[in-house]
Amino acid sequence: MVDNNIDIQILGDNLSIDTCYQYVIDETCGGIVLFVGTVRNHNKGKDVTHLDFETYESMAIKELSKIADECVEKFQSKKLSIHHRKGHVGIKDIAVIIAVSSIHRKKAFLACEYVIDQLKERVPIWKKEFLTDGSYWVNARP
Amino acid sequence: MVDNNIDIQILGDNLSIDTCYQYVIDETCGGIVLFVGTVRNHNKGKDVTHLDFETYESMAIKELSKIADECVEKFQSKKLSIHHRKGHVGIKDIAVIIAVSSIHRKKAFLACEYVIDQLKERVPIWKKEFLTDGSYWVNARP
Amino acid sequence: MMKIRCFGIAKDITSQAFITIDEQLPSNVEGLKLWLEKNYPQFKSLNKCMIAVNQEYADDNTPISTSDEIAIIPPVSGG
Amino acid sequence: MMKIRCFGIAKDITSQAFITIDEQLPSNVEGLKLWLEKNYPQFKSLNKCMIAVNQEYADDNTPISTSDEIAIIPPVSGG
Repeated sequence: MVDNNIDIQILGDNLSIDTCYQYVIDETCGGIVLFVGTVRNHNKGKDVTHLDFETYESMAIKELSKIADECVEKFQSKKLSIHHRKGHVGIKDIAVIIAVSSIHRKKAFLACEYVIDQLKERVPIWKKEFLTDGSYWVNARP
Repeated sequence: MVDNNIDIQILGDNLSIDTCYQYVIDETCGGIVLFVGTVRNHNKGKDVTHLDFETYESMAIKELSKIADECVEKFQSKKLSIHHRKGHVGIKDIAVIIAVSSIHRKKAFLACEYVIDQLKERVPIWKKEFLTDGSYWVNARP
Repeated sequence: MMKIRCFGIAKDITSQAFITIDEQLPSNVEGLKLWLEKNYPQFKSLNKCMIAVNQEYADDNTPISTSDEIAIIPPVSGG
Repeated sequence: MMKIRCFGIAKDITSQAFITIDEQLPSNVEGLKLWLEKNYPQFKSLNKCMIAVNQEYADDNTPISTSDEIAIIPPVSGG
């Protein structure tokens, strides 16, 4: 979904920081903040070998669009690019990139953090962690 | 200056986001935050054609190293990469990149913002803005 | 026939990407949740699942019908 | 002879990357600031300049000598 200074994608291939950066760059902006989420090799003392992301893609894009619109409203964000991986993701691979440009840098930080916080709270994407001795859906059980 | 998980450079050529990102990536980290400062084409209603950065390079690197150390202490930052341009910088070019990796993303945001705030406050680098009708040192006069 | 999409651990529990309810259709989200817990007791051992109706989070009172796109949303974990 | 590095607008004011003080050397940062304002009155029209001694910001009481690396630091504007 690319519309109205907002670029949202859920992709099966490697994510590119440069692509997100190039999208949000704007001549009137003084500051761009990016968040890059990578796959950790450890979780709660266990070795993680890789991840698998399942997505409810149409709803995820809808929900991310709402979050982006909220940033424009709350933080006057200029442009946003949000790319999230789906499917198999290896250790050290990028799972998510969020790029935000703003006239004032403070609001770029606030918006970027808002997007990742909200994404983890409400966007229908599920992470299955594969360990050396099994796999499980993150957050699913108490 | 590259030492102890801290990479600080003042460079005469184009800065690379990927270089800073690759430096801070760490298998134990879940979050990387980057700030990218670009050159605006307008300032106070005037057209900016380009910038020139003068630096007191040895002291700037020393001061940036202190700021990075403060991040490790205050925010338990894992790795930091801070690259700043010197000399002639064109519109839309990158003036500064700050990349920080942390185990917890909240602290990566705090550290990255701390670095850019402190950099603008105390690192001996001076920006001369060239307009269509003259030039001036930013912040120099009341 | 009401069709329900299953994601993440919900798909593991039902063993299917879609389940269907063929009779005594629930009229709202609350009814659907009760139906799920009755037919798949394992849902009780999960963190709270949400229900999405037409790609929007829906509360217990939201009415549902066979023409809606309905999905079980287990606790999300993107990013 | 005391050598003072000039940056940014300080270099424009003095027209030199280095200025030197040959006699009646100031003994501390405050003395140097007074010397600068006397010899280059334009400094008075600037936002406050700092003095760095051996690449550290120095307050007015910091002693200075000919062996120190001394620099005028106009208001910074990096980033």
